[in-house]
Amino acid sequence: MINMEVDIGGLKLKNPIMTASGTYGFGREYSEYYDLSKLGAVVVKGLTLKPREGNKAPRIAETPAGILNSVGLQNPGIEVFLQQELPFLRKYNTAVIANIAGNTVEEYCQMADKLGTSIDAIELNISCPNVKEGGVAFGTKCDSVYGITKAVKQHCKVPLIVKLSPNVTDITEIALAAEEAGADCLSLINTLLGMSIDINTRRPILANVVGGLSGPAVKPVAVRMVYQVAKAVNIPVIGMGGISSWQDAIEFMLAGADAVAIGTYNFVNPNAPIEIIEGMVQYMENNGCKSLSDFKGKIEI
Amino acid sequence: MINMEVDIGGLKLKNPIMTASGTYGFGREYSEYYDLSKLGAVVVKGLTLKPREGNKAPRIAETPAGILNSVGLQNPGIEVFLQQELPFLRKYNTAVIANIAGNTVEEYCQMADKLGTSIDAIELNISCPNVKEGGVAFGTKCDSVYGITKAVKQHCKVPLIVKLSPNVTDITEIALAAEEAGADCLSLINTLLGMSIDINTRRPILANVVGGLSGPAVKPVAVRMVYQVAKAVNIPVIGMGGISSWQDAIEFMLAGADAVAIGTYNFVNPNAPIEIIEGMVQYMENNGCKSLSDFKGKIEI
Amino acid sequence: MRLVGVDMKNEICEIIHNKELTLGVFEMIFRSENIAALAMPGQFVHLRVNTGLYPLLRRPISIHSVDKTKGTVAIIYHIVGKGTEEISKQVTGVIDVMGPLGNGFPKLAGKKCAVVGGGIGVAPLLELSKSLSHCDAYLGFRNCTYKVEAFENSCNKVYLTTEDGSAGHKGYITDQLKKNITEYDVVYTCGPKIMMKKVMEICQLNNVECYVSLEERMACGIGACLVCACKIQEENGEWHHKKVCKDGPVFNAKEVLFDD
Amino acid sequence: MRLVGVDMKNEICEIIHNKELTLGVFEMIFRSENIAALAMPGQFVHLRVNTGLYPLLRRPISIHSVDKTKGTVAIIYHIVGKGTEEISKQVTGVIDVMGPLGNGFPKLAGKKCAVVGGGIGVAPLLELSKSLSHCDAYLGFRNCTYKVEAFENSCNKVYLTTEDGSAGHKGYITDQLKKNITEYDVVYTCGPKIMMKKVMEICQLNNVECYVSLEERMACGIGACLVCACKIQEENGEWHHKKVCKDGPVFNAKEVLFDD
Ligand SMILES: Cc1cc2nc3c(=O)[nH]c(=O)nc-3n(C[C@H](O)[C@H](O)[C@H](O)COP(=O)(O)OP(=O)(O)OC[C@H]3O[C@@H](n4cnc5c(N)ncnc54)[C@H](O)[C@@H]3O)c2cc1C
Ligand SMILES: Cc1cc2nc3c(=O)[nH]c(=O)nc-3n(C[C@H](O)[C@H](O)[C@H](O)COP(=O)(O)OP(=O)(O)OC[C@H]3O[C@@H](n4cnc5c(N)ncnc54)[C@H](O)[C@@H]3O)c2cc1C
Ligand SMILES: Cc1cc2nc3c(=O)[nH]c(=O)nc-3n(C[C@H](O)[C@H](O)[C@H](O)COP(=O)(O)O)c2cc1C
Ligand SMILES: Cc1cc2nc3c(=O)[nH]c(=O)nc-3n(C[C@H](O)[C@H](O)[C@H](O)COP(=O)(O)O)c2cc1C
Ligand code: FES
Ligand code: FES
Repeated sequence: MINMEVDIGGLKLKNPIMTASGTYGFGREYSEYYDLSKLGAVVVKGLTLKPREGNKAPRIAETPAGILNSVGLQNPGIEVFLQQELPFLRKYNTAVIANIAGNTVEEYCQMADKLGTSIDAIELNISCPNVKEGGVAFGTKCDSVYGITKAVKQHCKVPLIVKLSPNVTDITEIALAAEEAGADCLSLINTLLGMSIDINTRRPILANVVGGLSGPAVKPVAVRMVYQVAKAVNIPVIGMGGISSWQDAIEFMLAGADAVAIGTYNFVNPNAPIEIIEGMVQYMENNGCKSLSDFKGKIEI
Repeated sequence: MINMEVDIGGLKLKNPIMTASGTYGFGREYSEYYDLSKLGAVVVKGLTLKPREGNKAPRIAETPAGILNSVGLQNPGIEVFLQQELPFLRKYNTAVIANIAGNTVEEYCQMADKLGTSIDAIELNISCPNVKEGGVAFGTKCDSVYGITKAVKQHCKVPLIVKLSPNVTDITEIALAAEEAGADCLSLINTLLGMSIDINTRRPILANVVGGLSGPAVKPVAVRMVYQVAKAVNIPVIGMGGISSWQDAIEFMLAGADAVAIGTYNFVNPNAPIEIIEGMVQYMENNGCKSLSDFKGKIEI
Repeated sequence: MRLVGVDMKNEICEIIHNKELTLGVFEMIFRSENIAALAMPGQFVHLRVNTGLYPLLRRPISIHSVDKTKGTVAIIYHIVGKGTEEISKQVTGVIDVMGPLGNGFPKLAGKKCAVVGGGIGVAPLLELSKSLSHCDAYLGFRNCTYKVEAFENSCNKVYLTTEDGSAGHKGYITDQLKKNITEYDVVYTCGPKIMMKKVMEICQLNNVECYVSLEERMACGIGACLVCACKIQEENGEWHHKKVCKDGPVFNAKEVLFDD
Repeated sequence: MRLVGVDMKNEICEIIHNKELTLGVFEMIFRSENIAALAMPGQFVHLRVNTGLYPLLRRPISIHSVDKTKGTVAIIYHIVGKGTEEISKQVTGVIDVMGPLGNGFPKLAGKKCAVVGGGIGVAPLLELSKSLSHCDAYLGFRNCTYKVEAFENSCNKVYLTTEDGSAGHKGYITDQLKKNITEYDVVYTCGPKIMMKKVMEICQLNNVECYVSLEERMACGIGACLVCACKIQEENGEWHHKKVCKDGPVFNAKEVLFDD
């Protein structure tokens, strides 16, 4: 029997496949494609204290093997999430993780309070490149990462996942700061800051000028960072960035990820998470793996 | 008449198309494909004081729309370059730029001394991710960038180009440090640190474990950084990272680059630099541009 | 526990034909009983371009017409870039299709209607015009025209304009609409933004109900990623970003706020 | 001023045929008068995979045989991943080819020679065997065999082994070579690293000259990028990294240092 269970900092998932924040709304749309109960976890769209309209369109540009987005945290606010979206997700037998973003440390703490134990874990988004205040600024300096993690941890009644920005000189330094401040788990990578220009109009394609790069193009950067971080810390790591197949998922887990999230590729193949779960089961069977620990972090150097 | 001349910090090029260091050897190989005199400049493989054998093979991995390399500065050393390679390049009517890398600030200065005025410019490689000592470490902190630039500048008898690493939190900070220390020009981006794992062997594909990501995949990151840096500094900027067509070259120049370099794409299309020059001439004709300044930096926000 | 029907999927559909109608404009017919059975005029399909990772994203294309008995779907598309160019090269084999997606045009019983299409914007209007009891068509093209005959079969009257005068009246289709606007209760429009703005203006001035089909760059196509934002005004005057893919692509003109 | 002849280019070559020889092994013939005229046994071509950006790099494939009068070139390749799979799908049209590249096998006049090929490694040896006055062939396969007849036509004697015994002797080709090694002055080999190591060992023990064709992952294929490093020992015992693409792919076995 194959056991795909994994513990990500106190939260047990039935399997290590999650969906990445912002690529999966609140699950409703993909629930029409497959049973969400098959997923290890759903990470919902980044939430803010108040509703946000996000940035102007166009919010998306295509780049070689990737996309740039500048949604800018459009969301209905945490209250609406709790009242109108969470109950829907709760009908499924899957973990629900709230991704939260604030303008100030206090806002993050308030959101943690409001979420209480109604969700299964909180993912701290301190790395969104698409908002002016807060966002990425929080995530790129060790002391601010330490500060915000420590503060939110005190308000957080469920496992706290800190999501790391790849737009930093030394990702391990940031990871260690988050761990030291009490993070139960780390997730990475958020998007790389990028830009694309339409040479005919001579304007940036994104109305917001810059945006976050995701998709297969970023995978080698993500795998490297997951490898570095998993070696450096003693808490679980959720890997993401360009995963499009079960082979990619295995690659991240060999690099040291305990679980993985599928983001951009949902747009290409709405069934991607399910096909990746199935492929991973097959891989485990073919390789005589009984549990994830039989290959997790088992890269041979 | 179209004038494609450009001045990159005191060095005048007949056109803004150069070849990126490490992708073009010392020009011999591509000289069999076209007349090197057509190029604005040739930037030679990274040189070190002593000959270097570089890293073990495999030194290359393919990733979505990109490649990872870990050549590790294999080169015959600066003496052999001056004696055996430079004379060959000097037969062509194109600027020759020496890319240099050292283990210590002193080594960089010694190399600048040895090069003297025999080359047209020096490109300071303080951002190579493939060597243990020096390399990327020099390039990721403002004070060390400032220090090394300042020191080498005193030994440098030709324009000094500082090549920036993209593996940093804030590229403008580094760019400003280089400018303040006396750099005549900046070039960016070098490769992004990445990694790729063979899930069958469970080993990294590169013998060196990690390598530098280049090619179309990195273009949006490169365009963003060129845009940020060109806005921040008052010295010329050479843009590179994923250029595969004249459209890409124009995109970098709209973002603010004064000149551009072609790297990885030489491997795919050995005539890429020539086709890009031709495409750019055509673009300028079609758009009534008389000189590069008619579109350089002319992105409309 | 599963409370929502899991019935949507992306289908791998056989391509029946894929041919150039006129310079750069193609018609593709593919087999999908599911889409043919469910599609409403104004909905779209989301097509995967089969060349791998670039372009990565699917391409949204309106459903032009369906043949429920044969179980086939027709689309018309214009080659404007990499994605549509690649799609035009797939003359045989299969194509990966999500759909039908979005909300179609509301059909208002017993009203006098006009459909106003500009260029490729005529595509979603044909099936609509067939389903309306009283409908005129206003078709505006730059130079090449296509599908005019099909509208002639399904509409009372067809007004045709080309910018160069090579067919129909020379000029803009909105000038034709303006002349006759008082004859209609409802106008449905799809085409370039500038044309739709004009149509909306004409309808507003004459108190004619108007529905527009918006376009925006998309990723998921189903409402999950929020990249396809458009500004929609509520009754109370406030605006919100809505999703072209899921809340639209068809909106009541009086709600739509165009930037610039 | 231009001192070096600018005569190399990548050519867009017409594909004449591209067919499966046996499970997963294909033969492609394309037209290139230039390559057919210049190619030496052991050289390779560098093929662009025409699906865009992934895989991005060209693929090095040995020249199997050329027909100088027809101006055509044949290659044999094994599908091992994305690149070779895509190449196998291009049954008509054109392919972008650089070549001939690298240094071929040195032909030593009047010597008694053997070519030793393992699997797809037989590809570059056929043309070589044709050009040698006295040559035996040792061909080792896992199970499927191919091109054996062609070697029978060009060689004195052909030794054949398969690992499963389905054709020729059961076992490894190196065991056959070992028995007869003293008959030869020169051995040329291409195949899996483990086989070539064994061949090198046998030759060394018996003081037989040996040339090996190395494989390494490549980017430029012409000597500019330095990714295709192999360890080559100099006369003085020092080793240096040389380029498989430009300094090789054929090296004298006594210079080659294999890691691990
Ligand atoms: C609901 C809807 C229905 C549509 N119906 C049709 C139709 O029936 N026939 C038709 O020819 N076209 C239709 N379009 C437009 C069509 O989707 C684009 O022309 C197409 O995506 C362009 O892709 P490309 O790769 O060829 O162009 P590129 O310019 O290479 O595309 C670059 C990016 O821009 C996006 N994009 C470019 N133009 C548009 C556009 N006008 N609208 C939305 N995204 C765009 C692409 O999806 C892609 O992400 C429709 C668009 C929408 C949103
Ligand atoms: C000089 C030379 C001559 C060759 N001649 C032939 C031949 O005649 N027939 C034949 O079938 N194969 C030959 N090969 C091997 C062939 O190049 C690889 O099998 C092919 O590149 C694999 O590409 P892929 O995309 O199918 O595999 P993938 O595994 O997807 O390739 C991934 C990467 O690894 C590289 N790679 C994988 N295997 C090899 C290998 N064995 N050698 C070098 N690079 C590799 C690829 O080029 C690519 O960069 C030769 C290699 C060299 C260096
Ligand atoms: C359209 C879009 C919206 C996103 N929104 C969020 C968000 O709200 N919060 C967040 O933490 N990450 C967000 N992300 C980042 C993803 O969760 C993920 O970290 C990133 O896309 C890398 O994974 P991928 O390459 O699989 O997409 C978003 C990504 C995309 C493409
Ligand atoms: C094989 C290879 C070797 C390289 N060697 C060097 C080097 O020696 N010195 C250097 O400054 N940059 C080196 N680079 C980086 C390139 O000069 C360039 O900055 C980078 O590849 C981005 O451009 P591209 O995407 O067009 O390749 C190397 C890149 C590649 C692919
Ligand atoms: S395209 Fe994803 S929400 Fe509309
Ligand atoms: S492949 Fe570039 S040097 Fe050999």
